[in-house]
Amino acid sequence: MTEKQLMKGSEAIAEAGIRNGCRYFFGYPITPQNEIPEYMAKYLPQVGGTFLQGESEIASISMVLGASAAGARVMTSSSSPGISLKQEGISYMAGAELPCVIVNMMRGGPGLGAIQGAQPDYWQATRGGGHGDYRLLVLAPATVQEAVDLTYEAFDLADKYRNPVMILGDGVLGQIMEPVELPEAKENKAEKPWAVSKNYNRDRNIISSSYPQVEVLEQVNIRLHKRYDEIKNNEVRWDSFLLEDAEYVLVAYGTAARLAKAAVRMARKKGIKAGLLRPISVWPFPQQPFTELISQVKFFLTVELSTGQMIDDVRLAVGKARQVHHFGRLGGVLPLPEEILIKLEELAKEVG
Amino acid sequence: MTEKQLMKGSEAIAEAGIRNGCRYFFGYPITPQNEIPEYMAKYLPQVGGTFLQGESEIASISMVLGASAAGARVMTSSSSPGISLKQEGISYMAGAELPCVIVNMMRGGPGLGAIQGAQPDYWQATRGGGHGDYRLLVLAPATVQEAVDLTYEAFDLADKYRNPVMILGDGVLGQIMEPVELPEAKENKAEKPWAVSKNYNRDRNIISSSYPQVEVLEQVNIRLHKRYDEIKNNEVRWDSFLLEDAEYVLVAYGTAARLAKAAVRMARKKGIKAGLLRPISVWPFPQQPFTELISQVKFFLTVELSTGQMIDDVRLAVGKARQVHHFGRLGGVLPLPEEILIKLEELAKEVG
Amino acid sequence: MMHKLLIAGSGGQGVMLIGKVLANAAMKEGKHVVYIPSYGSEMRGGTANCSVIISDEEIDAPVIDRPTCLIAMNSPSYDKFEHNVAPQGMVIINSSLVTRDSERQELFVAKVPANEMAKEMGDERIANMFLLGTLIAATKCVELKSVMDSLKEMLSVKRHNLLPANQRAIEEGMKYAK
Amino acid sequence: MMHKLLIAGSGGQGVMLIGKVLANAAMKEGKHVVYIPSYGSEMRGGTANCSVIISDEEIDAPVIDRPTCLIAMNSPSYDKFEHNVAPQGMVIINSSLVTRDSERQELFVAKVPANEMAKEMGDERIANMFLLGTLIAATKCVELKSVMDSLKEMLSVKRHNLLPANQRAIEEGMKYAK
Amino acid sequence: MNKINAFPQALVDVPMHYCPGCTHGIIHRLIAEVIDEMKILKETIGVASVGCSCFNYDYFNFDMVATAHGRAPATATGVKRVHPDCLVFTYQGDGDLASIGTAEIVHTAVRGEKISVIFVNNGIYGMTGGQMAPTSLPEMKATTAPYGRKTESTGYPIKMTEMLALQEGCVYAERTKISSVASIAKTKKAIKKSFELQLAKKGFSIVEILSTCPTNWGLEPLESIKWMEKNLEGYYPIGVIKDAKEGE
Amino acid sequence: MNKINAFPQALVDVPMHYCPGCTHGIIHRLIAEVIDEMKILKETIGVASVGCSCFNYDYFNFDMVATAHGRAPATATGVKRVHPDCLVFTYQGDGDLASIGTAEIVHTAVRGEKISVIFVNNGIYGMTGGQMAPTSLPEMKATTAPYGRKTESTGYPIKMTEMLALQEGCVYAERTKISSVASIAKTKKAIKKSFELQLAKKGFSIVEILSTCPTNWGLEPLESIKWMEKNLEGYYPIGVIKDAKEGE
Amino acid sequence: MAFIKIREERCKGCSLCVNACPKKIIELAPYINKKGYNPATLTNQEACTGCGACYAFCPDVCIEVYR
Amino acid sequence: MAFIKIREERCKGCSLCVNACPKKIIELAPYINKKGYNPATLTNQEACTGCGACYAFCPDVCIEVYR
Ligand SMILES: Cc1ncc(C[n+]2csc(CCOP(=O)(O)OP(=O)(O)O)c2C)c(N)n1
Ligand SMILES: Cc1ncc(C[n+]2csc(CCOP(=O)(O)OP(=O)(O)O)c2C)c(N)n1
Ligand code: SF4
Ligand code: SF4
Ligand code: SF4
Ligand code: SF4
Ligand code: SF4
Ligand code: SF4
Ligand SMILES: [Mg+2]
Ligand SMILES: [Mg+2]
Repeated sequence: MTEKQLMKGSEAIAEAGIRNGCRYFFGYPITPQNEIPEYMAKYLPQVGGTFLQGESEIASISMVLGASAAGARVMTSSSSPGISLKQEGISYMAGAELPCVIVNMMRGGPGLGAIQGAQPDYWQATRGGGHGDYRLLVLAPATVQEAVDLTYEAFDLADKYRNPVMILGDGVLGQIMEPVELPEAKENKAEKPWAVSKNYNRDRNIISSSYPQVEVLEQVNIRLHKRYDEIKNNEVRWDSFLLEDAEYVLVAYGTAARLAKAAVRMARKKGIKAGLLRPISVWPFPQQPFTELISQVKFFLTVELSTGQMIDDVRLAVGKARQVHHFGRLGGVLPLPEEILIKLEELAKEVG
Repeated sequence: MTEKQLMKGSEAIAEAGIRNGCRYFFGYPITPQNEIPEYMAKYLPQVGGTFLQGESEIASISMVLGASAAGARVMTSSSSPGISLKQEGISYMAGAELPCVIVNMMRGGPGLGAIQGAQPDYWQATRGGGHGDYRLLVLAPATVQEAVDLTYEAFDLADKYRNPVMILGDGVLGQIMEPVELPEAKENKAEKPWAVSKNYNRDRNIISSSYPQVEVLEQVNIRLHKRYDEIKNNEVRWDSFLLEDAEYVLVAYGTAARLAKAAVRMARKKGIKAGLLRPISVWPFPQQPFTELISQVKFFLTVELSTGQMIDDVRLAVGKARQVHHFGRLGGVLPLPEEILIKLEELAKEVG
Repeated sequence: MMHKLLIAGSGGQGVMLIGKVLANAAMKEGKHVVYIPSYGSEMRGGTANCSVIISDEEIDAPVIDRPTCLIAMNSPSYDKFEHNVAPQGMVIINSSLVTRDSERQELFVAKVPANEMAKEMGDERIANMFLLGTLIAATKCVELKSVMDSLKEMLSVKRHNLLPANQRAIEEGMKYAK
Repeated sequence: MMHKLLIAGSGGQGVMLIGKVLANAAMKEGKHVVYIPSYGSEMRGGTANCSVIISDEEIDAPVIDRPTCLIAMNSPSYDKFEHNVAPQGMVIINSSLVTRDSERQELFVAKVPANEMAKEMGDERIANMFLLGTLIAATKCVELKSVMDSLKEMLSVKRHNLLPANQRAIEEGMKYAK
Repeated sequence: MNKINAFPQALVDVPMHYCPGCTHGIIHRLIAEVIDEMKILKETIGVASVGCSCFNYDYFNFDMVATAHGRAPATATGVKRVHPDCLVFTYQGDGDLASIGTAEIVHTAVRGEKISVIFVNNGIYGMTGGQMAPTSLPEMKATTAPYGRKTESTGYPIKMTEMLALQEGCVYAERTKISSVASIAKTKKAIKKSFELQLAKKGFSIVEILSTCPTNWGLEPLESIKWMEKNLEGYYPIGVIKDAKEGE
Repeated sequence: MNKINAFPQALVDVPMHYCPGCTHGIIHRLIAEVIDEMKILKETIGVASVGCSCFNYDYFNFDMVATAHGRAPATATGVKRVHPDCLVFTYQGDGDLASIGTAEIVHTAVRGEKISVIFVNNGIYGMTGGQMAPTSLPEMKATTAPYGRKTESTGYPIKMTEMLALQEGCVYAERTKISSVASIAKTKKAIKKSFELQLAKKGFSIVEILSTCPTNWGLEPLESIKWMEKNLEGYYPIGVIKDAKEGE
Repeated sequence: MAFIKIREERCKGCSLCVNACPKKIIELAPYINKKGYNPATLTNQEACTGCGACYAFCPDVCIEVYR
Repeated sequence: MAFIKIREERCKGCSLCVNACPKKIIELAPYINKKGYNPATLTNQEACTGCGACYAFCPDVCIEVYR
């Protein structure tokens, strides 16, 4: 066991990237995630890497596209408005089958909104904010330690599936400090025979998302969707808390899940059989645990820092077999565990 | 009854806008919707309006934001990649409660993809491709006549709800010509006391989506979502074809619905009791007709020019009471009605 | 009856005009009609085509799989589309540019030396009108009068002097429909 | 036991440092800990605050509603946060800058003339250390030794010469915890 | 005994959120004074950008539109095309105008859009906490240039106003600074000239104002002004860069 | 009897999709010839942009990356930073480079990114069917300027290469044309010079090539070349705009 | 005879007026205002010329000049 | 003695070579190639100087020059 370190979520994410061979970072400042580029600016040069502040989010994602096409492990990060700007580029990378890691530290919206942590971009992340029916692998850490572990892994996953992977956090995760154990530092040795480079011993490589012949494009779409199915089979992750005998299941990811977990503990103290199902991969969404729970559960309650987006996925998993309720605070306001408990108690009273 | 005219979908949309008082258009060329800006460039000056080609999609949506804030009826249009670029601006307009009409003539993706008509941006349109938990009112015409009628109405709806309205078409709708009856030309007389202008007789107006105090932003979010609920109550539109006794219900919107309708006719000729439910407003999605149908129906089959996005909405409406199947062709390939019929027959055989 | 017409040729041959004139004529007759252009990178290759569906009933699918009638204005488009034509369908060939015979016995084939006839009439650009004439006579999808009305509408007023020549070309073309 | 600490003051007063030193110390003791800074436009107004949660058990919610202990380094932050403190909670006041009395009778209040004491020790910038001392003595959330180890880690080596003064300040501050 | 400097009518009497000694506040006041003097309070529409000044709609006492980062010139274009008789100006920082908003400002100048641009150049991203701007000086430290700006990999500071002045649509471009009573007066004159040219429908104009960011430069307000004159001004010389051709 | 002009190794022997007589094809061949002559086929990475040339990765016989409209310079930056020893160039049209991609090209030049930019200026959007470009000439008709480009509302044609040459990071900028055997040879020389400067690690360089679009100009290929010389060149004079300081 | 009034509640104690005054008659007060800043004060009304330099320099529009 | 070969299947009949040839010995053929274009042909091999102007101008790289 390595020693623990107290780290800010954003910095821990940056360090995890570096430790798994990320050597290129292109990004543009935006609160609440500036510590990621700032950390990269400081530490990438020390490992022979390159930090470059793009002139915009669009330039940054386009640089990421170039570096990824060139075979590098590369990362970018931003927060809500900046992630919106990257949507075209993300779609291009998905279409060109290029790996990269994208961090969204969500904040209150829409528009300029506010800079405090919130979760209003779930759909954008999981449903493709960009055009063209692609998917991202989206991982939603709840603690700084998990942010480290998932970011570290994200680089391997991106390379494995040749697809962008998104780390979906929020301003809270980005700003808090917690003790973390850092994983071993590795050099990236991934072979990328498809990448552009000097090409003395192979045929030329072309990286493109352009397929003017619709029949060809259809085949590309089918290939991509087969890969997405593979991801669905292999990469579903979730965490559970006191689900064994739970009659009321709270569903929440990221920061909201921490608040919900506290509420579950409080409920248990009061003798209410609550539990928490926490999706870690929000795409692919963990469907199966819901199916298993339905018979024992009276209702589901999603806790989101939005008006309800993940609730769609829960409903898709549960169908109409059980009610799925929603509780959320908006715009950067964090609900207190007490508030969540009150909502839970109210709902529990209704079902009797 | 006015006389019919043969019009291209894109041009008909432009003309419908002009006839309902649209006097400003800002856009950037992209196939397959160039006829919209081109039509506007030609005809707006003739009614004292302004056409301006922005230097990009981002500049264009930002100009739209300005003109809308200034009280004008204003429109922009693009196709998939260009719509991705507008996402930040769209989120800003939703946040600043600004009306406008945005046309997306979808094409094959992801990335540069291909320019033929497809429907891979349903989620982007209905779930907010941009950040921040807003909604667009999204109307999906299937014929040129409907494109005219919905675009005409879209301007009134945008003003009524102070929210952007999207016309979700595809390359096929944009390029085909059909006879249309054009609605009466009106000047826009909508009062916009909130707009910026000379302000001799009122307090200053501020148009912004920035709410640094999270408590205030939460209230804004709540206000917006009340409005979205109002839209859900008032603006759900759908069309049905042979549903009365249908045992197999195809669900499709836009161009796909036309193909599905042909398949339904063919099925009926063979004695298969098929019907079509065609969402016209895809947000808000028509939930209620599904509830009413469930008991009579053996299964639902969505036909989409994507790997399946609207199918989520159908499943959300239907729950697990009935199977919801998907059929789609991708990347700009159009399925033939015959293919749809074959799929339907296969599925029907399975349920016996 | 549903007419599914495919008109194909190269960029400058007036393919799109035939389609639009037909569609407009059909509309004038109160028929249901959809005009479907091809677009995009295809256009640049030098081939162009468009489809028109004319029907007494509502037209659902704006797509043609197997045209009931093909006009092939040049060889590449004939090669490309001949095999798509519906069984027992019709092919109207610009025999000035297409020399080979049909590979499908069951098709109704009309060979119209459109370019030569047009040249004779002094304006090679109206070759397309001969083929249009053959098509309306062979399919009866629309009347000559509606075509002429349609054409008149679609040509700018200063080109109305060309109408008589066009009409003559169409009428000549009609004769080729056996 | 869960310590929910809120440290508030103005930008330059070393508020964040107190929080980080505490959090780091707690980690060294194997405790669970979360450090939560405030950020954004608030910072610009001249007030700054951060929270630290220290617990023997896993910490779920990274948010403090009612701090069990507040350090108020100046008047505006005292005014802003006094009412949030948990019932029977603790308030440690920098009495060099905060003069008014507490409006809540049941709170445990320690008044530490931190700026004056710091000035006396020759470096006004270590006023925060006195208050930190009072806090650890009053709450026992972490040991002095861990705090010193933590501080040593967080100061760059070339500033280690300041450690003795810091230690003295902390120890002085501890005396104010009744 | 008269009050000779009244609180400008074109400012709302609320406290501003800027850091102590930040020259944004002075520039706000100058704009307000010019609007007062020109008596166009009811005919002015400002466009706020994203940067420390993004809440300036709370301070300016006239109609305001706030838009996305970098896009103010495009939004101002939309506003101006609808209200050609209003005075429309943008207020933009160097991150906003010279980085993310490069395309928008260039093309607005190219079009000769009849707006005024107040460009506040402090060589850094103030609002987000001191990141490098394209206007940051060589070797200047910033949170994203912790070892100082390296010209080999990030190039030299960009001269936006010079670039914009190249465009025929740009009728007037001047660079001023906030460092003395005289330079403050000069800045005010430049703003006024730009507004007058706009109302005379001459075209696009820009006033670049060398400003400070005491907080992120890590300097006291007064030192900041000195640093600005010594360093920023050295690279960005003040003066008229393009003058109006005739009249005015 | 020798074949003196072989089909360049750096081109793939497949038909190109360009319209008859479109000068894009000539420019492709020149790039290929230079790469052949410099013997860097295996060390070259091209970045395709979006415009009529967006499928040029099918024609160039070396590694290629295709990116989003306007973003080629940023993508090339990403590629070059990973492979600093490769020759990296972008191939961009005027819509791509001078309109949507303005910010990217400007900042790539500012950074002095060691890439070469081949900028094909035909004063129009070819691929999308003849819309107005920022480089379209006053009164020139385009599908989005059906009454001709009006300078009052859309300004004057933008001079990108001049703007880029202003940046210190830009070491060489030249405008050439495709209109005669001599001008074709000159263009080739300019491309070669740009490539050589890049490999010598001097910095950013751009070769703007006045080109044609017979299809959307509605002219025969030969007439197009004449029109280009008479009109486009009148506004965009050819010649070296910024020369490399030393060496080369 | 001239003087200035300083609206202390707006003042952020930045000292720009202190430096600007040619007569050096502005100082920061020893006490702090509601926002926590030491506000500027006029130390010698007699010497004020009403030149307005302090007003011109004040980023927070705290100063009114009377002449 | 020089001559050129024209790869007709690549030719789009744009005439640029026709115009470029100082000897005016290239013409478009009366027939069309597979793509539907009238390809360029050399009319008078004798006169060819192998100057390469035609090659230089051909956008479709159809021409091989022998000398
Ligand atoms: C799309 C987007 N990207 C990034 C940001 C974050 N952001 C806010 S202000 C700013 C830069 C501010 O710098 P500048 O324009 O120089 O203004 P200053 O604060 O220095 O006055 C940035 C990057 C944002 N709000 N939106
Ligand atoms: C984001 C985006 N916007 C618009 C387009 C459509 N588009 C394709 S090429 C092009 C312009 C091409 O013009 P230019 O760059 O001058 O190249 P040319 O075709 O003239 O060689 C446009 C606008 C696109 N593909 N992507
Ligand atoms: S951060 Fe800098 S620019 Fe922003 S208000 Fe503070 S001093 Fe001014
Ligand atoms: S459209 Fe114009 S630029 Fe494009 S290939 Fe054709 S002639 Fe060339
Ligand atoms: S008006 Fe002039 S003399 Fe009077 S206090 Fe202000 S600066 Fe000093
Ligand atoms: S300049 Fe204004 S804010 Fe600064 S100290 Fe003087 S009065 Fe106060
Ligand atoms: S090589 Fe010269 S002379 Fe020979 S055909 Fe070509 S252009 Fe004419
Ligand atoms: S230049 Fe080339 S393509 Fe054009 S006619 Fe001559 S050989 Fe054919
Ligand atoms: Mg700045
Ligand atoms: Mg072009």
